[in-house]
Amino acid sequence: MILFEALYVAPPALTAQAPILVIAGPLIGACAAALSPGGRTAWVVSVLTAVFALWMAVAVAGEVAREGAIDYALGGFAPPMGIALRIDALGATMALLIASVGLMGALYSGHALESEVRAEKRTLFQSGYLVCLAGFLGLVLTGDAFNAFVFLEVSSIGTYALVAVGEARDRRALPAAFNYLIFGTVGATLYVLGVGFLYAATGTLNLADMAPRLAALGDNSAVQAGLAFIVAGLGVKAAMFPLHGWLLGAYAGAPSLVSVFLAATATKAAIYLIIRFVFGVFPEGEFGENFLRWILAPLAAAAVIICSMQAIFEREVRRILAFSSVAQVGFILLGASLATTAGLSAGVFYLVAHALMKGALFMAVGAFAISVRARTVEDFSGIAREAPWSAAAFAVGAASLVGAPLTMGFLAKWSLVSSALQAGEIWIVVVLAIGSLLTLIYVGRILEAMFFRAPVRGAERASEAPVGVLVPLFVFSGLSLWFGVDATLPASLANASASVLMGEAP
Amino acid sequence: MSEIALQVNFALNIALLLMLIAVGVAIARMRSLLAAILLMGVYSLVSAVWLIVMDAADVAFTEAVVGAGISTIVLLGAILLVRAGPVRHNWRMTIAPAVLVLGVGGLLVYAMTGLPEFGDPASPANAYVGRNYLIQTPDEIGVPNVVTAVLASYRGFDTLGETVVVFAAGIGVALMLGFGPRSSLPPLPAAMGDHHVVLRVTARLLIPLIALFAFYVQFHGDLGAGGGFQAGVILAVAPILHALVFGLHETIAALPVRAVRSIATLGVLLFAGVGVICMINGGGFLDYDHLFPPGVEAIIPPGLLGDPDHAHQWGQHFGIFFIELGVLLTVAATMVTIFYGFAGRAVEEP
Amino acid sequence: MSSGELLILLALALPLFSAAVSYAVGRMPDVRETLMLVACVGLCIITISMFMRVGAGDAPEMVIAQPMPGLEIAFRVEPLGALFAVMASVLWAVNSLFSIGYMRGAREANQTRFYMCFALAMFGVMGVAMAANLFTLFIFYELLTLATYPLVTHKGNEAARRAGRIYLGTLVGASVVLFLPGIIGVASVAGSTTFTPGGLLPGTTSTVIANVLLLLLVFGAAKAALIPLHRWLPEAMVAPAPVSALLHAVAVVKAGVFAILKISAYIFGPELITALPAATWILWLAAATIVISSLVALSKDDLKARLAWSTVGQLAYITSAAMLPFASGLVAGGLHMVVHAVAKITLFMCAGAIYVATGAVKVSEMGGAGRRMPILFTFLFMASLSVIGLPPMGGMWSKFLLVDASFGSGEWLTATAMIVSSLLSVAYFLPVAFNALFAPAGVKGPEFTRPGGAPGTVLTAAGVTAIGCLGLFIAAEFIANYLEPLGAFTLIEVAP
Amino acid sequence: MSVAATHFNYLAVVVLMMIGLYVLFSTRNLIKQMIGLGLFQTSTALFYISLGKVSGGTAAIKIYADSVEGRMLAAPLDPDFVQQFGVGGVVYSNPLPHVLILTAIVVGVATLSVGLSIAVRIREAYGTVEADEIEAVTRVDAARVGRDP
Repeated sequence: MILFEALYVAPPALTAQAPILVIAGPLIGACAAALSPGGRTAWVVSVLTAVFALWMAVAVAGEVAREGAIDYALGGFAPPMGIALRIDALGATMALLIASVGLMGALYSGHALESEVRAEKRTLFQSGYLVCLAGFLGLVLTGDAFNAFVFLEVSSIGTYALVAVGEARDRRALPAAFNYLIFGTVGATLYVLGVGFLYAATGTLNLADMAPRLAALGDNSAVQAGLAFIVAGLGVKAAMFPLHGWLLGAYAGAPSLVSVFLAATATKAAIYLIIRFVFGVFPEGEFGENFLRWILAPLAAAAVIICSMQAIFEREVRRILAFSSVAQVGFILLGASLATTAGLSAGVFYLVAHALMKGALFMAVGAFAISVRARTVEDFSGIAREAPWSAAAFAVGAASLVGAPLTMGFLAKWSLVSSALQAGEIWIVVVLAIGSLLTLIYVGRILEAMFFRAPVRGAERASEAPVGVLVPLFVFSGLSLWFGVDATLPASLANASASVLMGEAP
Repeated sequence: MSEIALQVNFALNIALLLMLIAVGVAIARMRSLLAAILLMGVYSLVSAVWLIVMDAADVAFTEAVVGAGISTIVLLGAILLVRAGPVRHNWRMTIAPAVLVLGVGGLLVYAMTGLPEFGDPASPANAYVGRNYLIQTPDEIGVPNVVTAVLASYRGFDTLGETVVVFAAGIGVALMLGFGPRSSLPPLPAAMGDHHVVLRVTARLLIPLIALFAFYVQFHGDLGAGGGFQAGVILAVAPILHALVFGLHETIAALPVRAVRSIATLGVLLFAGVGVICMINGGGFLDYDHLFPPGVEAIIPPGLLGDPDHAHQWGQHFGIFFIELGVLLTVAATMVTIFYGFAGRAVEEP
Repeated sequence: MSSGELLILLALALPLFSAAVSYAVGRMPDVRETLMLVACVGLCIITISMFMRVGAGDAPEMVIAQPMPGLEIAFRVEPLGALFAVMASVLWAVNSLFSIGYMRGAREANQTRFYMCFALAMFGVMGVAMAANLFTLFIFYELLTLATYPLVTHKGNEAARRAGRIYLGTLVGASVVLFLPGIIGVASVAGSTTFTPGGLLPGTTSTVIANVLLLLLVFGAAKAALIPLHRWLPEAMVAPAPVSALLHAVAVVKAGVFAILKISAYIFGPELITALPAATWILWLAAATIVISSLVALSKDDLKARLAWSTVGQLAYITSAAMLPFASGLVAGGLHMVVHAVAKITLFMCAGAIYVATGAVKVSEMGGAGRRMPILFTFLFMASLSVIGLPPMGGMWSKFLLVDASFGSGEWLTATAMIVSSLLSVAYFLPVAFNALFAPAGVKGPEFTRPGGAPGTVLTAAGVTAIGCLGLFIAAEFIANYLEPLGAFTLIEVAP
Repeated sequence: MSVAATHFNYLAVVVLMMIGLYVLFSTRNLIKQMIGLGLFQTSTALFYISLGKVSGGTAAIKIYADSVEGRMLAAPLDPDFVQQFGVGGVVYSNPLPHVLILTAIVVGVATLSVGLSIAVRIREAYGTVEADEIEAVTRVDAARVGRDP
């Protein structure tokens, strides 16, 4: 955590309030963006806001690293009466991740929107983007089950429309967005239902307060169903196989900024909440173990195999990446389903790695799309010659996705496999191996087209993306590389998170 | 008075629930979208009545204005725009959903058996935090309506989030419908007969009354049922009525789109701003006890404002007042934005 | 920085530098190729001096990075590695000479990319040779695969791309599904992947797991082309001759068997290998590979295909050597690695020269070609002798040691297979040279398609290595002694 | 009393949820789907409210036990019951679920309006709001995407 010591420059008064400022900052920023006269101003606002959010997130993470978990009582009412934010190592990690992705997205949006969103819509678009950012940050920081629902909706409502705005380039974005809305709302409602059961059983909504009461309660059909509904509801948001139907169209159709942001954060936040409930709130016991072993793990494995297969037979690059996202969620959940510290740590590490690589990939695809309507694998033929830098960044992200050595993806798969071996779950190792192989195939197709094929005859030529796009793009792929050579920071975060979840550390 | 009162209450409860089920089935079977939408309105009204029976006055009020009111308007606007004919129906599409639904239903029933009895005052839900709110509100907040106290103060952060959700919905609708071709319905010609004169005159009378009622609901919120959401929706009805009678262009001329959006934004800013001020004055976010700078004497002596036996903070009262105001602005403005979005959409000729 | 570290860094930097330069000055072929030759010579000097130091008992080592605990990118040069490095760098130099002539002669396209990938491949080879642990070895092993892919698909036509797909598919696939899990398995049972004299695994795990790991690792190293993972090798022959010459006689395939030797010597150690039934299974499979490949080679008329299949067999020799329980097996394997590399590169370069000069690729077309190109075919003849294992060629010693070790450890099957295949190789190699040199008067060989026959550089290169085959006959003992440390730690003595 | 009686409200709510879900999944008409979604959400609200009902309770708005209203409310109840579960001599229903559901209802209308606005745009872009027809068109689109030659 030395890094945080270094980055930790917020004045104490601000640090004390940092947890809420992480959320309130983007909210106020969203208002400012909505009020700003033009798209350019809105963009500046959104970048500044994102910087502020990241700064606060770093302050929070530093605080957590020093003091352990933070509780922040809102309205001055101690939980369970009031709502409290509770930030442990995992929450801090997620906040850092989301805030950084938010910043990268904000930078990227400067140029991306110009080609994808009509001028008069940009201010509102930026505002909506910031609302989503606030929503996801609130989702990972809050310690209150119902408040989590509220933020789930804050992040979703905006997202639906943002996805639909993709119609400007591809009208398929509209049905996709509608589909997303239906799925998402059903998911959220199921979640509320589950929370309702837990509330009925415990009388409280505060997660920390809930856990001991559930443990005291023992086996109760309402609680078990509650878990089922919560996981199912969040599973929809997390694109957990087989509840992932909404994701493909949404990622493929949305404006590239939204794809980048969603791919890197949306499913992750939901996964975080699932992990939080399964390991932090529900008492260990036969029910939980059976659930992990017989439901979560098999579904995750199915996701890895089936969706990777589908990705292989897909034409459009964005859809390939979307399928791959579902498969990768499978990898993460496989790690979590081991229910060991090593497994959870691997899962969290993988989660971060995947956020970075997918951010890079979707951003690169967006960068290509800025100059030329490149959608299918054939369109990508020879694009490496037309836009070498973006192509290089894409290649790095792809390498990390495959798990090539010296990328973060490799270390992620490494720790996943070794944790599975330690747990004696050989079949998981097999699934991982097969999954990696399939990944190799569909990624290989794209890379071969990009680097070893000649451009399509007479097709419009792509040109290199503007610097404003290349910078965040390189940050993403750069991090994938850097953490592949020195993974101290993410590894320590992941380990801390895992030990907190397994109750080995406060 | 005797036990009968309780049994009547319970009987009402059962009867209304059965009515709801009946209406639900009717909606499911209905082919005509228009009928289905109207039935949705009925459903909301019936459930509002049921909510009264369940002692949920505020919720009933909200359900009435939101569920039966604005939702119906939006739905009607939508089917007008999509020109939807009767819903087609094929049998393929019934088996799988039925199975799924039965599965979920089974799980739900299994879960329900684990719940405490209905109405049990000793159930965890009613005995723990819920009860504490009832006990502590007079002391800590000092508003008679505990729901308002919890909504605006104890769980004010939820309400902020909720306000943002509304705000986001406004953004969403604006992004979808706000920028398309506007409808070019000509303002109503004068030679359309006297009943329109009547209509206009009544409207002119009615609109201020609606606004007045809205503000009553708003400021009565901490004494009785009511509050920012209900008031916001009611307030939004005023311009909507104006648009229906005098034509959308008149309304937009009087109440420009951008202004409305700005008002919605200001509502959120006001809400969040209250929170920030509390922080600046040394409290936590939305901690109304610190609404006033340290050193300002802001204690309400017992007896003032109704409550004879507790002293409490002016801060709570003002905090709740301001954030409810923020909610009002955002909700009202957003509802108008949504109306503009749907009503302003050009209905392309078939 | 110690001089050892400096050597290691230079050994890695020079190929990279050469790659960068070839890209930078791609416009000016002459400059490009001069600089490349300079780099080659430099690399030779470095590796040789490293070789000397290791011979003197020193072991240069350095740690580059440690991404995760128990997982570091580190280098440590030991005898086998030093030998491999020298072999690769010298042959790279020779081959560069050859490719200049060949590529210009055959007017190949994309020469800059060609030389660049070549240098990158050498970078990979150096990394593999000096790797201090399995993880590092794996990284450079994969890098080698990726760097050579563009070379295999160099022609860019559909056939080439198909071959490339099989090449990449087999090699990377095996790495992901077998090699990597094996490595991770080693790491999770032993806590690290460092190459340890005497073996890393002994005493850390059960025999069952050790068996599994051995199978994973040996089959994972698909570059060793053990049946059934051999198909990529003949396929890859679509590549231009220099590629086949360097990569499929020296760099790629030898990286495979080198990895297996290292794994046998430093991960399992002779004692554990002896104890493992899996080793015996692999021996049987290797024996099968040896015989089958020789038979297939016999049936091929295309010279390069014949060479490719013979390579498959010769690699299996080395694999079996690694599976033999005796240190002498390791020594013999190391020796055979070098000898076969020199002989095979000669053969490939001759094939290339014939192609450039006459355009002939089939053995049946080469009858009487020796009249026009007596020197070339003499070289071919010498190299054939070495591969067969006849005096006065280096091949003789390595085969002798191999057979001896097999007998010594009671592996009759292996020994027999080796002898049989040697006889078969007589049948498929000698005719090539004989028909070319001593064809009956009626047969007139193919016409020169290129005035003056093969370019001088090509001939020179082939000559150097052909002489090398001869030289190894003398140097064999020196190399065997040099590799002795591999056996020094084992308790089992070679049977008299 | 049997479970059917003591848990009648919950069972009824389950039925309502099932109806909502059925409407949602059994139709391919986007508007009707939104209606089904609305039904489902509302029934969830009813579930929460049922949780918070206290038999013999009243709305959670401060009433003084000695006021007329207070006495009227207390009359039908057993004094010990009031003593045990009342606050200041009056039994109230649980306000917390009410607060949560206020939020949920507003979220519901937000979702509804966004969903419908998207549906309207779909109608404008595809000329229909029947999912089947839309998918048919989408397949055609998918076949057409790509760089213009």
